[in-house]
Amino acid sequence: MPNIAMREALRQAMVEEMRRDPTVFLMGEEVAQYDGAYKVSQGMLEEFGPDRVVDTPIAENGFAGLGVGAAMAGMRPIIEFMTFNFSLVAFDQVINSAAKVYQMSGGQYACPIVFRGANGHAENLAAQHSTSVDSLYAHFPGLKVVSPATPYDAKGLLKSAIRDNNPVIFLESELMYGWKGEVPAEEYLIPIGKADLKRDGDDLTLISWGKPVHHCLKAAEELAKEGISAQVLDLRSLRPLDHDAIFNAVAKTHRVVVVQEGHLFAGVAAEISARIMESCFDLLDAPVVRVTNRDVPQPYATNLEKLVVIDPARVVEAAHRVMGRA
Amino acid sequence: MPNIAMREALRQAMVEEMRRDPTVFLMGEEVAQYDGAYKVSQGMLEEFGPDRVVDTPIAENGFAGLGVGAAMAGMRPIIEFMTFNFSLVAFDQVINSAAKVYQMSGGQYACPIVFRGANGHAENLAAQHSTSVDSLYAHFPGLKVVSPATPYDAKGLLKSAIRDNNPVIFLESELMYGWKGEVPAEEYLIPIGKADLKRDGDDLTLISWGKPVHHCLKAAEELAKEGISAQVLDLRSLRPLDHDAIFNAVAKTHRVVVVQEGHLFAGVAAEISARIMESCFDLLDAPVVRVTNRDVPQPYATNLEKLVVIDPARVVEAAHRVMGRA
Amino acid sequence: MPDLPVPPPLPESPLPPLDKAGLLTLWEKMLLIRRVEEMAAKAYTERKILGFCHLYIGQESVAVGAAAACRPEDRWVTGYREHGQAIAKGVSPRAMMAELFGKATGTTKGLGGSMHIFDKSVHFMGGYGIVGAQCALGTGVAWSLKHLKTDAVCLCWFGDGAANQGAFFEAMCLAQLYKLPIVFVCENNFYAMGTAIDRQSALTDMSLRGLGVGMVREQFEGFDVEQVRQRMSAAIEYARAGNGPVILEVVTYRHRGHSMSDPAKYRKPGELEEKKKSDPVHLTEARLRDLGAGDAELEAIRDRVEIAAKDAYEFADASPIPDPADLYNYTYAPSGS
Amino acid sequence: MPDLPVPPPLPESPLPPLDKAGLLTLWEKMLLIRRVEEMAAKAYTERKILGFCHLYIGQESVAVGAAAACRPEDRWVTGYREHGQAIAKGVSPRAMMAELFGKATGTTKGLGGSMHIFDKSVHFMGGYGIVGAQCALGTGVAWSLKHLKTDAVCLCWFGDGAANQGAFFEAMCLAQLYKLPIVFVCENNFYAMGTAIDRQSALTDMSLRGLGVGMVREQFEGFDVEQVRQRMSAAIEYARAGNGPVILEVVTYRHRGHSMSDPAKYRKPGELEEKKKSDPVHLTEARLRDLGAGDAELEAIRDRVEIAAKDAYEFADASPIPDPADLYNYTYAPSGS
Ligand SMILES: Cc1ncc(C[n+]2csc(CCOP(=O)(O)OP(=O)(O)O)c2C)c(N)n1
Ligand SMILES: Cc1ncc(C[n+]2csc(CCOP(=O)(O)OP(=O)(O)O)c2C)c(N)n1
Ligand SMILES: [Mg+2]
Ligand SMILES: [Mg+2]
Repeated sequence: MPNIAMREALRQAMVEEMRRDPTVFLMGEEVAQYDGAYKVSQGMLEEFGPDRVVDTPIAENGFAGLGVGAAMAGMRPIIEFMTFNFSLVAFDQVINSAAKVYQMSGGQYACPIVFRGANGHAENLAAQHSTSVDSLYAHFPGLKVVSPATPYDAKGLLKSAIRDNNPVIFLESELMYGWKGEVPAEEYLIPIGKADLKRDGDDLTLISWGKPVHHCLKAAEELAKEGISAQVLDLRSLRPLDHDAIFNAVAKTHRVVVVQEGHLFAGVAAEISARIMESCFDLLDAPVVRVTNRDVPQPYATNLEKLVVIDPARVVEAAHRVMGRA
Repeated sequence: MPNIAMREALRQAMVEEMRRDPTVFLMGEEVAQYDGAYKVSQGMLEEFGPDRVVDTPIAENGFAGLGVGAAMAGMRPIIEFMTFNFSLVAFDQVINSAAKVYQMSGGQYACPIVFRGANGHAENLAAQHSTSVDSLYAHFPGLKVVSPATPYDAKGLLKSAIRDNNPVIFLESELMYGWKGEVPAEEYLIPIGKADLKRDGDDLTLISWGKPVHHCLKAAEELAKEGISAQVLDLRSLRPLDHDAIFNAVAKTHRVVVVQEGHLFAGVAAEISARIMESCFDLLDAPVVRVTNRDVPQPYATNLEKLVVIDPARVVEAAHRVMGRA
Repeated sequence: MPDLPVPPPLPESPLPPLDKAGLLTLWEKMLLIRRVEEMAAKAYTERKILGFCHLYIGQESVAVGAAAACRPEDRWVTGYREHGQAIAKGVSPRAMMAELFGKATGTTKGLGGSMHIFDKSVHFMGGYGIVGAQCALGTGVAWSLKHLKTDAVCLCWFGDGAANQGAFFEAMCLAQLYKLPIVFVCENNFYAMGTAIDRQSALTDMSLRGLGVGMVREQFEGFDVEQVRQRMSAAIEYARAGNGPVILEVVTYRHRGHSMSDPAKYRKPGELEEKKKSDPVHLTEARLRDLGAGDAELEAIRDRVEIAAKDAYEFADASPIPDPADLYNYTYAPSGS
Repeated sequence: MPDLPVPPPLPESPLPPLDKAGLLTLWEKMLLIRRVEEMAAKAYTERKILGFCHLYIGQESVAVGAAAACRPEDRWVTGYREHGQAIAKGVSPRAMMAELFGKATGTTKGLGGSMHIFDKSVHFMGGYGIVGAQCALGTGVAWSLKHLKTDAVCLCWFGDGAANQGAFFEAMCLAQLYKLPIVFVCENNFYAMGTAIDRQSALTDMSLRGLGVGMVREQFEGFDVEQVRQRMSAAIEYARAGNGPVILEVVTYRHRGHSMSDPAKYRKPGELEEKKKSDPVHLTEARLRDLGAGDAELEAIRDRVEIAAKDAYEFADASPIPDPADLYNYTYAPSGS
């Protein structure tokens, strides 16, 4: 299987869907002539022309709303937020238009749109460029929220997202665009709403999605050295959430750590934790523990930033806690 | 003690603080000539004049940002969102400016501002006018989030919020503006970050804040008739959260229902639930149960709306579940 | 005064003026809107309609004149004060009234209510409650109309108050940059809730906002339905021809409060009475009489309208409430493939 | 062309032209900014500066000319391309460089980094990263300046790309309605990241945005620092006198990429070389020579600047990293009372 970077997997997904369906188009800042701020859309302008790969002014609320209107009127926009930090100026259009118009119109107007871009922190970008938006969007019925951890998942999920008849928030990561993974040459889709067991294990389950799945895999390796067998469940989709996969994991290992980038308070990790308590209380041998960023705005300096963000060591430490070893 | 409506309590708080501190001003849509869309600022224009009670155009992002800049430059704005639904167009200024500027400036510029207005659903206002924003704001370090349930709490907390040197999100409710309660004639403050036990009890704790505290009190009465002694813990502040009060409640009753308006997924109720598991796991006799709105955009028709929102009966039903009687 | 790069004026309308028959049709539409809304006001006081209810009474000529300038396939996107626009565009008064009553037979099955009227069959694309947000949506509709290679135009409606929202400005920037087939129609009814236009904006002709992005603009009075039809047509055909967007400000006036709960105490004394002299329904009636319309002819129409309005009310009243089982069926669209 | 209600032109500047000594001071400032940023560029390639780093090289005349037109108590609010503005306003190159290095001695103790320079002692109110958002903040600063009855003015800086953001438009609406003492300064450096101005806006003189709200406006070239000083002063004193806001577009050019990671391949061939002919540092040097400045005089300044820039680098390099214990001290301001 070809070994390709995340950005290339995303590009393949968009290109394949745009070839397949002439109503699909990509719009955002710097997506066309510049090939994308992170080069995700490299070469797409050349293939599809400026009507389908569209540079915008810096007007996120405007072009997010434009995307919603275009979706209602028969096209399938992929709206790129250069990063999801900037989606906060477009928050109203995502929440009040995209997520609600199918319901408000009594099912007359669907809104098949994908909002995608880099989510969460990268490196040394400080407070305004490091926000994780997972919980903000997953909170709302009417949206689907997807967060792939590998190029394989990214491609299959993005293709499904583009074909979905609902607004899908597709969370990428600046740090991951260069990460490589195997992606088959043949076409495939990955269904939205299905988790994936990235590593099997018996003693505890590390639940995560997106970038920190890799922290979990590293932590699981560390733990294995100590004789602790950790499995890693990659949720892949946050909304809909794969409840069965979570339940099965708890039923098997009885101990869980949820690892989430971004702020703790009312984050997605809290949701997972609360659900596990609600539906698997008697299966738990220890309280579910969350690993998230520290509760401060992101600082710029490297030494401070390292204290704030999650890393494999913090996952290992949390695992020790649920294993009763700390 | 005088028995006054919530809107009057809020007005008293603003008026007293504006008399006390000439840098405090109130700004928002219809707050001046119209006396406020919900008459919260009745008469204030007359007393303080148009420089301190300020009508705005419909430009929430603009005047929220104006408030932040004014706060940095030495004043203490109270920014009214006619309802917090409309704060979603100002989301960026609240999150990226208000919540972060103290940190980004290395402590040079504080941001003493209050954003207040009606939160959550009222009646028959459908999808775009019924959003509960609690979890969206409480997610972010840098903000404080307050949600009073009574006129007494509203007045004391709003006064504290206005004096606080940080941005405070102050969540009111359209349905509660007319609700009455006793408010002393003498000045008092209620500290932000302290919960209040609104009813004592032994068998289980109903945890809530804002409007649904009253559902909890009604539910507790119902439960009392069945011989179940429920206590009602009103959090009053979501950020900072009164962890000790929650811990003590769990330690006493070992059974908890968290009652929250708005959407379930990654809501504040999830946070409370997850925290209780993390720090009081061994004290729990039953899993914490959440009562929230159904997971759909708010419908207009009364019969559907009633199915979506929470009510005392659903709290009672949840209480039965944690008591093992359902 | 240095020479400024201001956009060219809007050309003349391509439409010949209406004859009596044509004008009678528009008058009937205006009257129908008026009577249906008066019925709605009654139903509101009976608590059959709940929540917010924003009436269009006094502004009927704007929507009806615009509809007369549109093709059926043109799309409309608007705000929450949309009953009149909905009927003008062809939404059935029955379905609309049933929606206001929160009934299963309503335009959106009781889910949306007064602020969210949608009817795909006549390309009435809603009814939105966040002031100004619809401007961005309309721009997107126009995007698809252009790129799906249709001939249709999007009419995007908003109020004078909305002309302060970032969404509106960003929409103008985008529409102008991409030369989209959209006409932005600002109905200046003098108030944004209780705030008079000169208290909420330094410039009170909101079509001038277009100067900031180089958009062709015009302001005109909207009390005369024929005048509206003419100028709307000029704008719509300009956009249809691929010249790019237009922004119009139509000066009008709302006779009622902002919503049913607003007593509208902020008006100057005598203002409403003065404005009622240019009540569009009466103006057109007078014009029709000038054109030779007689009592019998007008009465017949009045009766027809009365029956239709009552019928809408009764239909709504008799309709069933939504099936609770349906509640979960409209959060997500089914996804095939 | 019908008569349009356009705002009056900006009056003449109240300032007499600078003499040689005055101009030498501005030249030194420009040179200092240039050299400090060149040091920063070097430090970036050494990975001593991380994250985003947006250089101001080529635009120095704008900030320095503006500072020369300001009083010390005037407030500045700006975006992330603010190193030059910070130094022009009086921020110490040492503290700024230390901030870029993420050091405890930095302007914001290593918390903010390149995009978030703040220095309250010289009323430099930041450095924001969300394009356009600072326009609303500046409006608020101006609100307080007015209502606290100061004489100060707020200068609010943003780029040509930012002139599409709703926050900017709403800020203009509010500033104009409330007649606030603010000057909106749009630095048109021809690009928003990789997007040339004519590819992101139908109107490419962003001061024309002001027409949409009735704001006094002017566009001028910003390569000549004296010209900037004159026109800025006209705008600032207009605002200071209580006449309300002004919007300026200053035409300039950035010599480097958008940020350190941008190779700027989107320029037309020869464009950069052509634009470098109006490099403000060189232009002013030529002007100084015309005014009689000699080699020795200029070299002495150059040496001083060189020492200051190196000193900033060395100070930053030698400074300690932030104390981890401090991490939790800046999320909330302490609340007395
Ligand atoms: C973003 C937002 N802010 C505030 C409101 C509350 N609100 C509803 S209508 C309205 C006034 C709008 O006035 P205008 O645009 O002139 O339209 P009109 O009601 O006169 O038709 C306001 C403030 C809202 N719905 N959305
Ligand atoms: C709201 C928002 N959208 C996008 C970005 C990413 N971004 C940072 S700078 C920039 C270009 C800004 O161009 P301009 O306003 O002309 O300023 P310049 O960089 O030329 O000084 C973009 C798109 C951002 N920071 N904020
Ligand atoms: Mg109006
Ligand atoms: Mg630029």
